[in-house]
Amino acid sequence: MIRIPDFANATPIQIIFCVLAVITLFTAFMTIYSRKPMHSAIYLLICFTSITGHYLLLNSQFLAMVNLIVYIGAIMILIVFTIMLMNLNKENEVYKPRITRLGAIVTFCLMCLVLIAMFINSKPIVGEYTTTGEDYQSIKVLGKVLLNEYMVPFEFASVLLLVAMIGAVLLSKKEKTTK
Amino acid sequence: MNTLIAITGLGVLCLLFEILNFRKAIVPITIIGLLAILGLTVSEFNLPESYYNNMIVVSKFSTVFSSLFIVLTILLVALAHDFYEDHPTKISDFIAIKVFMLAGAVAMVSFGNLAMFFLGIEILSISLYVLAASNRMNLKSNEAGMKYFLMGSFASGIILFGICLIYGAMGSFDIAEISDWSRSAELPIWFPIGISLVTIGMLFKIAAVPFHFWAPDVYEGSPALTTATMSTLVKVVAMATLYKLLSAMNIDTNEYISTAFINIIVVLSIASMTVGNIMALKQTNVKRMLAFSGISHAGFMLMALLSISTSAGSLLYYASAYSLSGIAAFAVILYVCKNKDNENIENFNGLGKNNPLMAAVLTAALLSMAGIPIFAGFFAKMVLFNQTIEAGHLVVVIAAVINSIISVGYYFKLILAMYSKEPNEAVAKTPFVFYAVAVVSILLNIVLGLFPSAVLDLLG
Amino acid sequence: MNNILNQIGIENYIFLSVILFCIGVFGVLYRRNAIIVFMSIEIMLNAVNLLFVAFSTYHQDAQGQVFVFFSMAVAAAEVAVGLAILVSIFRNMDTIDVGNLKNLKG
Amino acid sequence: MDVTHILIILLVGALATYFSGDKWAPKVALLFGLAAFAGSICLLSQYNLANEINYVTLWIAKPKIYFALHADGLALAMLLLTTALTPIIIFSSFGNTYKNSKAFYALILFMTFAMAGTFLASDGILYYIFWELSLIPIYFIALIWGNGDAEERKKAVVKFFIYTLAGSLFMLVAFIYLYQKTGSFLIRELSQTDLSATEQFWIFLAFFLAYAIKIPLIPFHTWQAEVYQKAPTVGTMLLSGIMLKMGLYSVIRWQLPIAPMAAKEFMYVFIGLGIAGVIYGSIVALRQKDLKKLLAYSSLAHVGLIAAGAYTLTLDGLRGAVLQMIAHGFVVVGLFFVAEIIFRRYETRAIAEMGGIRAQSPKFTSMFMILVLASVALPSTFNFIGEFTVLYSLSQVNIWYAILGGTTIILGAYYMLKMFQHVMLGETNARIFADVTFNEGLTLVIIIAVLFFFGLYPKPIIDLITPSLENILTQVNRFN
Amino acid sequence: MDTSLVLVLLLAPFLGFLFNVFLGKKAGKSVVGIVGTLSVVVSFAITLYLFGNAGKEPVVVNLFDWITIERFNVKFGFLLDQLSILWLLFVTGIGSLIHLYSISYMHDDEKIHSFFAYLNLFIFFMITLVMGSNLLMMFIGWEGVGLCSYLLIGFWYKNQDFNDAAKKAFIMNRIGDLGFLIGIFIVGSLFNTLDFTSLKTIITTIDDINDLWIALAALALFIGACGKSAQIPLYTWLPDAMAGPTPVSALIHAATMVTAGIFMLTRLNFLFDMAPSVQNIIAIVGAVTALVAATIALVQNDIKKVLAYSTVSQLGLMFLALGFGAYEVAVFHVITHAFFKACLFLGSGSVIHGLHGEQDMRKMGGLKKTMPITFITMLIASLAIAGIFPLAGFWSKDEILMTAFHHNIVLWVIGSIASIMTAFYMFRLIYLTFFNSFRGTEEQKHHLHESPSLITVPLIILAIFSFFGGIISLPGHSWLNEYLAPLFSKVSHEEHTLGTTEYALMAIATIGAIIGIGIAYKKYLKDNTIPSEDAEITGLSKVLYNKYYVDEAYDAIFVKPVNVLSSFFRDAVETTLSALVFGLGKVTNEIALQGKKVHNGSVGLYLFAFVLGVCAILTYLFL
Repeated sequence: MIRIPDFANATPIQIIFCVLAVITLFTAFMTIYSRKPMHSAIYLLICFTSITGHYLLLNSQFLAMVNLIVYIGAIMILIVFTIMLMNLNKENEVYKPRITRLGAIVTFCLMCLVLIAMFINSKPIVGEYTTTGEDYQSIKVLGKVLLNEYMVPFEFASVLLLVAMIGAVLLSKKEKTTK
Repeated sequence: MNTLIAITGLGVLCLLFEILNFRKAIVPITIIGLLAILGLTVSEFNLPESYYNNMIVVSKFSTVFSSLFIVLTILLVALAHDFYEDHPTKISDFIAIKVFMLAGAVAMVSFGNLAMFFLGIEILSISLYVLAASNRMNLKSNEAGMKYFLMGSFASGIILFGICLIYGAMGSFDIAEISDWSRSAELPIWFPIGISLVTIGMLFKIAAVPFHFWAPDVYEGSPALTTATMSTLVKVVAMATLYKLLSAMNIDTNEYISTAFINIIVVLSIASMTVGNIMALKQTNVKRMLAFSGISHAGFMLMALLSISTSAGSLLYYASAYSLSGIAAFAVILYVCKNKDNENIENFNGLGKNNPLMAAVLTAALLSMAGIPIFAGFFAKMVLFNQTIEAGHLVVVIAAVINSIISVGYYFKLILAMYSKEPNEAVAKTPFVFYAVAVVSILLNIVLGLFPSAVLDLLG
Repeated sequence: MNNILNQIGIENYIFLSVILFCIGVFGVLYRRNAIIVFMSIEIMLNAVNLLFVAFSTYHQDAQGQVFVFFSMAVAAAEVAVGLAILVSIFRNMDTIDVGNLKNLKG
Repeated sequence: MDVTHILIILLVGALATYFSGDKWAPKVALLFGLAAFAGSICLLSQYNLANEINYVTLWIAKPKIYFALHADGLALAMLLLTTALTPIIIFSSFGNTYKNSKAFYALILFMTFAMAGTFLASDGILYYIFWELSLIPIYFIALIWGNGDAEERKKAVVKFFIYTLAGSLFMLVAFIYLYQKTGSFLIRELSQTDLSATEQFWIFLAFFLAYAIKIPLIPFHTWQAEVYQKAPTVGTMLLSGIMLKMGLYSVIRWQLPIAPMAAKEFMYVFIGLGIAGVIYGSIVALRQKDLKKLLAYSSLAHVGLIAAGAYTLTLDGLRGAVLQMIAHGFVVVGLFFVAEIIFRRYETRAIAEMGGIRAQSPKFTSMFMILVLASVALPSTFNFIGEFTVLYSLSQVNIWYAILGGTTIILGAYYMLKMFQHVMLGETNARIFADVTFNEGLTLVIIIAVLFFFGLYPKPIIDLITPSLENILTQVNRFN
Repeated sequence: MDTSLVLVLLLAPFLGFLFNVFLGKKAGKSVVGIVGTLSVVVSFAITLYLFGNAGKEPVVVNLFDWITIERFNVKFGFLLDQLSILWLLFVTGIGSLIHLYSISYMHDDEKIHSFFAYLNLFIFFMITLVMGSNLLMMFIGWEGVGLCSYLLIGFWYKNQDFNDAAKKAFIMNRIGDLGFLIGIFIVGSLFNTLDFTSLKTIITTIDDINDLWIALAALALFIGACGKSAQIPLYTWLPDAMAGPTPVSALIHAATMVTAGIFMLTRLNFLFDMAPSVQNIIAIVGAVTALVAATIALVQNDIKKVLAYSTVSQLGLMFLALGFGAYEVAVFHVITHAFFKACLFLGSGSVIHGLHGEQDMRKMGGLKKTMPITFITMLIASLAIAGIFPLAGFWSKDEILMTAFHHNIVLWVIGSIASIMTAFYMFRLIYLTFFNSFRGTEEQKHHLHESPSLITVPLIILAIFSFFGGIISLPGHSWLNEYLAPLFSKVSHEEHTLGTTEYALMAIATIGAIIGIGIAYKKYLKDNTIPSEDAEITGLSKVLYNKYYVDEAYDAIFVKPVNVLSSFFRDAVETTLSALVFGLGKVTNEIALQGKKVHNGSVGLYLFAFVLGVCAILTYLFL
C-alpha cells in the first residue's frame, strides 16, 4: 500500500523528500521537454543535483560527493562540451510525427502504470525498518568494502574504462593510411 | 580466475606491442597467447573453486563455456589480420578490444557476484559499440554503432534496474546467497521483477523477439568481422549468461512466477524462431540474413531454458555448433565480400566454380545451421528437442520443426547462388587464414557432429 | 542511528525511481536529438542509482552503494563511447537526429 | 565381412572418386560401386550362415544413440538393390560427359552410402541421419548437373528439398517422443512399446508425412515429376530406383511395427491413398508431353500400389511390396536410361519430337519394348510377381481394392503403349538414330536379365525376405 | 522322359524365336522361314507322339516354386491332359501350316525374321497357356499371347492406325486380364490353391460352398475370357486386329488365341458348373455376341473384316454352348472352326496376296478362274461354316444349336438366326470375290495369278479338315466326347439320342443355311449387286456398316473422358496442388515482405517495441 503522506504532521525530512522529489521529477521532465539542448543540459544538471540531495538525505555523504563529481563534473561537462563544440544548440529538431509522440506518451503512461501497479499489487513491506546501528556508509567502510570484497570488480572496472578509452580514441583518431 | 587475469594481461600486452612497434606480431602472439589461455582454462575444468569473495566462481560450466569463447576468439582474431590490413595503425586497438571483450565474456559466465556480471556485460557491450562503429568513415557503420549504442544502453539501464531490485529483495549481490535465499518463500516481489528485468535485458543481448530489432540493422551496418563476432561469440555469451543467471536464481522452482515465466519463454522462443526465419527469407544482404537467422537460433537456444536444470550440456552443444558454423560462414563471407561495398547474395554467384572449397565450407556451415545431419547443428537441435519434449513442451518443438523447414528456404538461397549461377568475376586470391579458419571451424563442427558425446557429456 | 526510511518509506523511493526511470524511457522514445536521448539514458541510470542507495539504507548494507560506483563508471564509459560515436556521425552526416538513421532497414 | 565395411567402402569410394580427378572418376566410382556390390553378396552369404548380422556400438551416451546396423533379410534385399543398381547407374552414365565429374560421381557414391545406411540402420536417429544425408547429394546432383531452365530447376529442386525435409522433421519429433516413452531409439525396443492409441495415431501420422512425401503418395507428390524431369538422368535413376524405396522400406521397417494400432485403424485411408495414387498417376501420365515426366507419373502409380500393399499389414502385402520395390527399382532405372539414350541422340525429351525410331534401331526397340512390358507387369517379368502378390493381398482385404488397384494393369498398359507408340513407332524419323552402343546395350541387358530371372525364379528373394517380414508382422500384431 | 519331352515341346518354338531374333537377319529369309516352321513342327510332332501314347492319367511336370503366397505356393509347372493335348494338336498343327504359308506370304517383307520370331513366340506362349498347370501359368501364356497379338497386329509399325489397333487389342485384352486376375484372387482365397488338379479335387469334394464368391470368381474369369475371346462387351478389338498380316489373323485371331477363353472355361468347367447363374450370363452373352457380330458381318466390305466378325459370331456360338455346360460341344466347334476359319483367312490372304494388298470386296470379283485352288478351298470352308451337311461345321454347329434348343428356345432362335446370317454373309463374300467379273484396276487384273504352292498346300490341307473334321464327334458316336470325358466332373448332358427332334433340328439348320446361301445367290450373283460406296450407305445398313457405332460409343464413354480427365489432372489438379505447396511458400514470403516494412530502420520504433515488450511481459507476469 502506498502511504499517503500526512502533510499536516509531516516531519521535516518528509518535507525535504517531497520537495526534492518534485524537483527531481520536474527537472527530469523538463530535460526531455526542453527544445534547446542547452536548456536540457541545465535541467539535467539540476536533476542530478537534486539526486545528490537525496543521497545526502539518505546520509550517504560520500556517494553524494562522488555523484556530484562524476555526473556533474565529468559527464555533464562532457555533454555540454559536445553540445557547444558541435554547435547543436539550435531549435531545429524536427519533432517526431504526432502519432509517434502520442505513442511515446501512451507508452510512458503505460510503463509507469505497469511498474507502479506491480509494486502496489505486491505484499506491502510491513514493520519497522531495521537499524543495525553499525556504520555502513562512511568513506571508511565503503573503502574497505570496495577494496576488499569488491576488489576484483573494482579492478575489472578499470578494464571497462580502458576499453571505453581505447574505443573513444579509436573512433576519433585520424587514420594514417600509409602502412 | 587465472583465465580472466591472463586474458586481461594479454589485452594490455596487445596495447604495449603497438607502442613497441611489434605490429606484425600482434595477431600471432595473441593467438598463441589465447591458445595458452585455452590450455589454462581447460586445466581448471575439474577444479571448481571460487575466488575473491565469490566474485569469480570457476565451475565446469564456466570453464567449458570460457573455452568455447576462447576458441571463438582465436578464430575471430585470426581473421582480423587480413580484415584490418587497411587499418594498420589500429589493429592493436582492435585486437585489444577483442581480447578485453573476451575478458568480459569470461566474466559473464564465471561471475559469482552480480557486480561482475554487470561489469562483464558492459565491457562486452561497450566493446561492441566501438567495434560496430569502428569503420568511422562509413555511414552504415556509424548508424549501426549509434543504434546499437542507444538500444544497448537502454537495455543496460533495464538490466541495472533489475539488479537493483534483486539487491533490494536480497540485500546482497552474491549469487550463491541469492540462490540460497531464492528458495525461501518469503520474498519481496522485487525479486521476481528484478529477475524479469534482467532477463529482458539479456533477451535483448541475444536478440530475441520483440527485443531483436537492433540485430539486423547492426549486423548489416557493422564491419563484417564485427558482425561475425556479434553473431557468434556475443550471442553465445549472452545465452550462456542468461542460462547461468536463471538457473542460479532457481527460476524453475520459484513458486511465484515459474509457470508464467516458462510460458513467456515458450512464447518468446516460438516468436523468435518464427520472426527470425520468416524475415530472413526475403533478405538480400547476407549479413542481414544471418542476423535474422541468428534471431531464430536465439529462439532455439531459448528452448534450453525450458528444462533449465538439465540442459546445460545441450545448450553448450548448441552454442558450439551454432557459433562454429557461424564462424565458418563468416570466414567465407569475409573472403567473398572483401573488396565489395556490400554483402549482397549476388556476390556469391558462382562461388562453387570459383572456389569450390570455400563454397563447400559455406554450404556445410549453412547446412549445419539448418540442422541437417551429420553436422553438429542437427544434433544440437535434436538434443534440444529431446529435452524440450521431455519437459513437456511439444508445442515449441513442433514450432521449431516448422521453423527449421522455413529456414532451409533462405539457407538454400545462398547455396543456390553459389552453385547454380555463373560467376560475375574472375577468381580472387584467397588469403590463407580465411581458408584455415573456415576449414578448421567447419571441421570442428563436423567432429562435434560425429562425436556429440564429447561435448554433450561435459556438463552432465 | 535512526533509519530514515522510517519516515519516508522504501515504497516512496521505489515510486520515485520508477517514475524517474519512466521519464528516462519517455525521453528516449520522445526525442530524436541524440544528445537528449543520451541524457534520458543518464536519467534512467540515475534513477536506478537512487534506488540502489535507498535499498542500501533499507538493508543497512554498503554493497548497494559500492555498486553505485560501478554503475557510475559504466555510465561514464558509455557516455564517452556514445559521444565518440555521436561525433563521428555528426562529422559524416552533419546531424545528430536519430530519426535520420534509416539507411539500414528491411 | 562386417556390415560396416559396405558403408566404409562406399564412403571411401566417394572420397577416392573425388580425389581421383575428373578423368578417372567414373571408373573409380564404378569400381567402388562394384566392390560394394561384392561386399553385399558376401554379406548375403554370411547372412545365410548366421541368419542375422548386427553391429552395435554406443555412439552418444545421452540421449542414448547407438551406431546400430542390422541386416536382416529385408534390409539385405534393399541393400542388394542399392548396391546392384549403383554400378548400373554409374555405368549407364559413361556415355555422358559431366563437367566436374569427380564431384558428380563422388556425390553418387555418397548418396549410395547414405541410402545403404538408411536400409541398414536400426537405431532411429542413425536411420534419420542417413535418411537426411541422402537428400544432400541428390539436391546437388539435380541442381548442378540438371537440365532445363536454371530458374525453374532451382525452384523445383528447392521445393523438393524443403518438402522432403519438412516431412522427415516430423518423423524426428516422433522419434524423440518415442525416446521419451521408451528410453531408446533402437527399433528392437521401439517395436515393443505399448503406446496408447492416440499416441500411436500421432506418431503414425508423423511418420506418414515423412514417408508419404518421400514415396510419394498423392497428394504429396507434386515435387516428383518436376524433379525427375529436371534432374540429370543419373539423379532421376537414383531417386526413382532407390530413394523412393527408402520411403517404402521405412513404412515396413519403422512405421508399421511402431504404430500398428493406428496402422490397422486407418488402414483403409492409407490403402485408399495408395490406390488413388495408382489411378491418378496413371491418368495423369496419359497426356504427358515429356518422356521423363511421364515416367515420373508412372512411378507415382507404381509406388502407390506398393504402398497400398504394405499398408494391408498382411504377409502377402508386405512381401509383394518388397518384391515390387525391387522390381520397380530395376525397371524404372531401365526406363529412365532409355529416355537418356534417346536424349543423347535427339537432344529432347518431348515425346512429340520423337517417333519413327524403331526402324533405325531394332536392338534398342526390343530392349525398350521389354522394359515397357516389364513396367506393365507382363507375367514372367519380375514386376508381375510383385504386382500380383500386392494385388492379391489387396483382394484379401477387400476385393474392391484389388479391382481399383488392378486398373493399373489397364491404364498402365494404356499410357506405356501410347508412349511407346509415339516414341518409337510410326514413319521413320528423318533424324538419324544410331542403335545402342555396347555400353548402353550392356546396361539394358543386365537390367532385363535381372527382370526375367527373378520373374521366373523369384524364390531366392522370397526366401530372403520372408523371415524378416514375418518377424515384422509379429511385431505388428503384438496388440492382438 | 515326360519332363524333357514337355520341355522340348515348349521350348522348341522359343528356340526358334531366339534364333530368329538374334540370327534372323543374318541367316536370310528362307532360313528364317524354315527354322521358324521347323520349330513348330517339332512341337507338333511331340504333341502327336504324346497324343498317341497318352494314358488316361494327366501328366504333371512341376519345375520349381514360382510365386509364394502366404497360404499357398504357385508352382512353375505344366499339366498335360486330354484337353491340353487336344488343344496343342490343333495349335501346333494349324500353327505349322500357317508358318508354312507365311514363308511364301511374307517373303517380300524385309522384316520376315521378326515376323517369324513373333509367330514362334506366340506358339510358345500358346503352349504355355495350354499346358500351364495352374491359373497363373495359364496367365503367363494368356498375357504372352496378348503381347504377341499386339506385336503382330502392329507388325507394320509405320502405320500409326495399325499401331492404334494393336494398342487397342492389348488394352482390351488387359481389361479382360484384370477380370482374370480378380478371378484368380477369389479362387486363391477360397481354395488356397491355383492348381487345376487340386482345384478340381477340392471343388468336387467340398461341401459348404460359398455360392456368391464362386459366382463372382466365375464371373470375373468369364470377363477374362470375354477379353481374349472377343465377346460383348470386349469384342471390338478383334475386327481392328485385322490390321496385322493375314497369317496372323488366321492363326491368332481365328484359330488359336481367341479360343483361349473357351479353353479356360473348359479347363475350369468344375468351377463354372458351380455357378449356374454365371453360366446363364455366359450363354446370353454368347448368343447376343453371335447375333450382333453376324449382323455386322452382313454388310462389311473388307474381306477380312467379314471374316473377323464371323469369328466373333462363331465364338459367340461357342460361348452359348459353354453357357449350357456343353463343354465338349464348344470344344468340338473350336476345332472345326479352327480348320475352316483358318482356311478362310488363308484363302482371303491368298486373294489379298494376288491383288497386292487389296482387301475391299467391291474391287474384287471373278477370281475363281485365276485362283481356282483358293476358290475351291474357300468354298469348302464357307460351306463348312455355313453348316452344310456333311461338312465339319454342320456337325459342330448343329450340336450347339441342339444343346441350345434343349435348354432355351429363345437362345436357340438367336443362334439359328446367327447361323443363317453366317451362311448369307459367307456366300456374299464368295460371290463378291470369286464370281462375276473383276472390278479392280487393269493393272491388278494383269497380274492376277494363283498363289504359289506354299500357300495353296496349307489351304488344301485345311479344306480337307474342314470337310471331314466332323467325324471326330458324330452324333451318337462321339470320339471327342469320350476322349474328353475324364475332364468333366459330371456328365453334364446326356448323349443326344437321335430322335425326331434332332433330325428335325438338323433339317432346320440345313434349310436355314441353304436359305441364307440362296439369298446371297439372289442378291449378289443373280442381281449382281455391288455394295455401295461408303458414303452412300444409309439406314440400317449404315448402322450395321458402322458396327452399331460401338467403337464410337466406347470412345465417347471411356477413352475420351479418361483423356479429358488426364488433361484436367495435368493442367488443373497438378498445377493446383503444386500451387498449394508453393502457396505456403508464397504466403510466408508475403509475410516476410510485410515484415520488412516493420523493420523500417527507425530506432524509435524499435524502442517502442522494446518497451511494449517489457510492459507486456511484466503485465503478464505480475498483474
